[in-house]
Amino acid sequence: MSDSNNDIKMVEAPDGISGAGFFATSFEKVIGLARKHSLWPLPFATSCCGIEYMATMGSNYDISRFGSERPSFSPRQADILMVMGTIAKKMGPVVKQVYEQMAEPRWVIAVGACASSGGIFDTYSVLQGIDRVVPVDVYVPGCPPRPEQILDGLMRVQDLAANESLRRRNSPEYQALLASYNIK
Amino acid sequence: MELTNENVLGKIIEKFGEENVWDALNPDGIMTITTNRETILPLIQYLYDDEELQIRFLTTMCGIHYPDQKDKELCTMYQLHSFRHNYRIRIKVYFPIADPVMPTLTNLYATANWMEREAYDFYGIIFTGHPNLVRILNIEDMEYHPMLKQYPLEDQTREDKINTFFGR
Amino acid sequence: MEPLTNRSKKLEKKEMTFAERAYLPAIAQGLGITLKHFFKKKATIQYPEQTRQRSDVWRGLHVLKRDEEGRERCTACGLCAVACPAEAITMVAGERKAGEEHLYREEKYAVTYEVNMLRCIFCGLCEEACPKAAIFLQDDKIAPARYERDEFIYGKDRLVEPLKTTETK
Amino acid sequence: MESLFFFLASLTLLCALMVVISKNPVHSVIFLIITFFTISGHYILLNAQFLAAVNIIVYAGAIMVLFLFVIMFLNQGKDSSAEVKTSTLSKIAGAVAGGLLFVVMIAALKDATVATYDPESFNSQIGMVENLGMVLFRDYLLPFELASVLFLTAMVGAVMLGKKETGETHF
Amino acid sequence: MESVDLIYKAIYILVIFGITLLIATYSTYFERKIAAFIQDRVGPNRAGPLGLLQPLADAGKLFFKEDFIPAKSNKALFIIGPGIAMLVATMSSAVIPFGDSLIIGGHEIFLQAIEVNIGVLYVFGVVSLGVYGLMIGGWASNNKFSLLGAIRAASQNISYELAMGLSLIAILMMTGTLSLREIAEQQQGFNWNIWYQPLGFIIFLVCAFAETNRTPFDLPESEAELIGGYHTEYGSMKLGMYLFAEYINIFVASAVMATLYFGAYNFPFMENLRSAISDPVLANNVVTLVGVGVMFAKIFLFIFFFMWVRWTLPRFRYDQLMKLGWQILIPLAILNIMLTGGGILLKEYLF
Amino acid sequence: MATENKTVELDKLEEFRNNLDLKLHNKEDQNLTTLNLGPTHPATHGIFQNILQMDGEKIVDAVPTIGYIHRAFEKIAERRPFYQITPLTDRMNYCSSPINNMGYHMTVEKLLGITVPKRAQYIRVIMMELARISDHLICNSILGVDSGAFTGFLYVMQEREHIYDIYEEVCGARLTTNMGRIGGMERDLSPKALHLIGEFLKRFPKVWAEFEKMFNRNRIFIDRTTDVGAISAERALSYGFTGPNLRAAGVDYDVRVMNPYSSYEDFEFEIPVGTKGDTYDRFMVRNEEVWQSLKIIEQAYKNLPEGSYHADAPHYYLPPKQEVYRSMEALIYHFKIVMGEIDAPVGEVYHSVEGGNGELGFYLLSDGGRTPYRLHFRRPCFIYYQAYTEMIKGGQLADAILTLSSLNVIAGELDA
Repeated sequence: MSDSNNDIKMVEAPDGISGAGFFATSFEKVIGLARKHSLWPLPFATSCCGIEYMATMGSNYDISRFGSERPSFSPRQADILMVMGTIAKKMGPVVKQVYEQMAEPRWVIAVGACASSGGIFDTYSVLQGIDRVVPVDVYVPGCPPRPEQILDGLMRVQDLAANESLRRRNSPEYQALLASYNIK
Repeated sequence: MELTNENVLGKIIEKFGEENVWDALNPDGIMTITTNRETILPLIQYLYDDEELQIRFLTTMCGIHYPDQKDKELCTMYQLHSFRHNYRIRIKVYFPIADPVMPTLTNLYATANWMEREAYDFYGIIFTGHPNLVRILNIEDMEYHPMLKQYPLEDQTREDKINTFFGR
Repeated sequence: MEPLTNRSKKLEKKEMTFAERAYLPAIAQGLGITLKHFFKKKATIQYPEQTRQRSDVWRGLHVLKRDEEGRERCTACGLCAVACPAEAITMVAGERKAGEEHLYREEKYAVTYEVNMLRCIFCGLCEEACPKAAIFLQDDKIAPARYERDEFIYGKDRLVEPLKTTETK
Repeated sequence: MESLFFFLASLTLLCALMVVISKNPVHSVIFLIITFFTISGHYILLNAQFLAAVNIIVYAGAIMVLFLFVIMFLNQGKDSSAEVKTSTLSKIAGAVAGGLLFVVMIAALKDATVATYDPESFNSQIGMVENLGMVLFRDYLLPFELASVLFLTAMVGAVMLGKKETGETHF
Repeated sequence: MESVDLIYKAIYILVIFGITLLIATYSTYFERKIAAFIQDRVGPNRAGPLGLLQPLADAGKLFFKEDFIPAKSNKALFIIGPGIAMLVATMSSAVIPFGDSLIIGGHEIFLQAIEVNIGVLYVFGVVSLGVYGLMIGGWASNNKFSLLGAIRAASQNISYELAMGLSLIAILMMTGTLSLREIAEQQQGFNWNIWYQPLGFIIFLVCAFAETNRTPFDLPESEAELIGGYHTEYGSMKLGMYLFAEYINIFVASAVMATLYFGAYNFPFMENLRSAISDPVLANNVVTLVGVGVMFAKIFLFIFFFMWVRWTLPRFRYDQLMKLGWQILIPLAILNIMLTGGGILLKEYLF
Repeated sequence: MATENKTVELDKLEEFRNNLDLKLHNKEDQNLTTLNLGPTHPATHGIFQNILQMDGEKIVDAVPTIGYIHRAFEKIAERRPFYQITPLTDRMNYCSSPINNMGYHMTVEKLLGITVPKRAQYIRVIMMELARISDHLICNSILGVDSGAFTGFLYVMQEREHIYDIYEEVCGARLTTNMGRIGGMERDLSPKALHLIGEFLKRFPKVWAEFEKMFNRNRIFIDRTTDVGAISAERALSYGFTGPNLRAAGVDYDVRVMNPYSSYEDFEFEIPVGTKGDTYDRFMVRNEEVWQSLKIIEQAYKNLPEGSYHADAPHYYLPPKQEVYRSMEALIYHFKIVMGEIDAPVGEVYHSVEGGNGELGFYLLSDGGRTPYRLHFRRPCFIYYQAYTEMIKGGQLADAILTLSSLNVIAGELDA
């Protein structure tokens, strides 16, 4: 759904009353399901957590079971930005740029203590959590998290994706969220 | 020749004189000598060239900050290694923070390039003759040299910690 | 350079034989290996339906232990907070009042005890520092992923071990 | 059939014109490719399927790829949107040259007659590979072989030119 | 041509088109499954039973992903690129004989969308156009990685087309025809061309890998070097079309290889089967249908081989790839032509 | 001082990046293109940027930028008691954290004058060699991934999981192990851990042989790596190379042999050396080192001495928990150690271990306080990564990527 119908203000019909509404909701559900099972990650691995992501990709955990084994190093093709590892202040703008380059719908997982909050690196050079530069949907604690936890995080995003309304990305709340991060 | 601290020190003093090399210590089995800015380059060059010593590997190099030592606030430490004799030596140079200038080693050791940039980045030590003395790890327009003791470690924007509690 | 030690072992490099130059044997061998794996038993553990065995000393989610009588062990000495390299633990100590002996084992107890799970690096130093065997990193639980930052401040409500049912009656 | 021919012919002319007109060299190449396609269409209309296929394989499939390749290579560092400045004089010169060419073509074609085909002697298989082969290797064997020698020479020349660069070649 | 035939043909074309798309879609699934199995994993298994809905989920997601056109790109060409790739890929399956003729109600229907007597050339020509999709897309993205990918794609395809064409010539010399149907018919029973042209087949196989940009020749999109190569800037369904085109190309390449070298729809003892059934119409239809099955089995085997190789081998470097193409494969192909020519002459001389 | 406002700072950063781009664009030659390899390029496993100037596919020049995950280890170390620095060392070379942990512990032990019992030393050797294996596993299999063969990587990753199982049994974590304590190990090897090590020794050789079969004699791979990113022994020494990268160039320098620590003198092993210092040599040296490490583990495992797993150093090594609950003296020591109140002696120490990537040195300067006065890490990655520019010049883009992965640059260690 591109931004073609951005300007048109639509009044949402109550779901399930009219046929179209019913159609729209079930359609939304189908697309949600599709998205849920096809979340292509952009592994933004900077340090230790990246190594655990390798383990998640590996045979023992196998992220492909969730349909997410195609790592898209190009942000255009990715659905989730998995920020794994310390993000130094020098790196902050890069994260933001990558996020900006991603196409909607996009989700962000902050994997590990460093990406979520800076972890033990409460220092002058480390960004204290990537939620200072991009909006984060799911936080995964751990330093580094076990692959199980990374998969947990992925499943949380799956839940988000499955239940997300198709219009959410055009909603004023979402625009406001992006604006608060200075993302056009 | 088996290298021992004594005969290496003897050779060095013979070459450079007592006035340029002093404070020979042995804190951990590695001889530590102190020298001055003028002697450091010739000294390292001599250690490299001398056929007996063959100290030809720069193991590491770093800056140290002593805020309380008047006119000797900054120090650079060079640690060299002779693979042939498996002999290590540590050389220190102290100088005032008001005049943080050191000669560069890059002409002798290629590896000194980044080490010196790191020392510059952390302590603001200026290595004259360095081909590209810019910050290496931090952002280029950072306004201070973070490893100097007076600057805080913590990120000043962090909000979720109560500093007073067990504050370090 | 002549060898520095007598232990060096020069890796000899064989020239490629004609067969090797023709690519095919190595390719066939590689294909053989991969095909062998095609029919091998799969190594995957299908999390979340199956979970992998963790060792008994695994450093997972924290828990504040109670003693045999169901009293909290923590005495709010603060060692864990000091030992924490990530500065993730915050606690406020309080005096035990009369009549609370069945709740707290020591005379001092932690009024609030918070672990910031996003900061925590699960290094286990707090567990090691605790002189009262109060805080433990469990091996059977791991910190789950969540949506909001606030949900990661684990207060006492989530840290303290629930009372065993046999003791509540 | 006739309408198809006119459609193809006009498309050919239009695309050929666009090749000359477009500012972006990549667009030119793409229009040229379309031109080749329409010409292949003409071949098919003439029942020369082999020629059509070869035209596509050789020209559209190989030569134009090379063209595009070279243009992309040359273009990469630079801003492609930069306008090419042409002086008035060169415009006039171009118009004159083009006009002359046009005149020559009219002069050449004005007496040409459109050949009609004779259903009696028409052979629908004339454009097929077998017939083409027969013609090439029987009637025109010498020219064919000479042409191949020419190609060989050209190839050797190209290799020599490529080798001239000192050091290893790459891209 | 009668109208009934036309209708049958139309239905057939639709069916083939559908099958092509279906196979391409499920190729993605099988690729993931095969990769997983080779790597001791289980692969996608959460979207539907055994993960069978995985390709649909991917398609659904790609369709509803934001359609992104980079600001600095050449908009028109950026859109045309994947279109060409897809169009060309689907076009090429038109001349493949998937089976012999079926006789339905007295009409004999050949299981081939269009019969042209230059079928081989048609396939060859169409395949040679496939590179435009990649080139135009890569160029229009205005991204250096894409451009490098496009350039690599172009030079690789041109180089390997030559060797491919030369290896084809040997088989054309043998069969004496350009029609795929005739080539297929000549390989009656177990009389497959592979027994006469093993070298040619290997050359053709290598070139097919190169033409479809599969490992070890996946330089145009090599992930480790060029991120995604020509499709770095593509997202949503336009990316989907590129991926799709790649899988269709694999399908077509497999089909062509099966037709040229592995006897197409022919299978051993087909005459025995034909004579075992008394009713000639029924016999013909049964043999044809079995033949179709055999053809698809061969195609699937080749597709599996493509994937198997992809998950086994490292890729070439650019100059090595060129070297392999120009200095090894082309001379080999020429040698093969000479050998074939010699063989044909010898055969004529002896018999 | 650090700026207070985060947005201002980030804006500044963006400006910085733009400036960087500008600088490069100015450098742009007519026929050269600049290509930005990193900081998020898939082949830069970790974060560092290389701006390449390319002539077609050939690399003419490269400008490396590092510091994208600079975390100020050395500064943190000045503010933390000795025992809290171990978690930092975990995160330096995260592919082989136990080596870092134990290297640091040995440094502090040297400063404090603690002798560690033989058993603890042998356990350390086992752990360090396991770590080396896992480090080399990642490096060599990633080299495979970057050359396009993904499968070998996943085969050996399964084996790495088994190494992680052993870690888990020994210390309770998989990657950032925080293994061992100043004065020995945290706990003795449990029977299960010993069993796992035995299993590993039995199973791993087969897996590794299979991996070698897939790559070592495969012409595609040999062609891709031979003469790629070669560096001569002299240049390598001048650039401060150590470890496998130096050994690939033909210098048999190994800290384990030159300055044995933790009882390495007890073990029989060889130092594999290459000849040309190219990518293939580095690959082969690492391959062979894995075999040597296996040999060492086997010896240590067979001859594991009885005894205590930690030194008898009540001032520095935490007393057993049971005693803390019971005895007052132990409790006092416990408090003092945890609070970091036990002052270290004044002095300076340099200790180095053979890390996954070379000589991993710790220069520790103590002024007698509760924290190190200065702790400098000699990070092999940082030291040799600067040679990368020289190594890739004149090669192709694909070569640059393979060279990078064969150098095994670990961003955490690079930037510290």
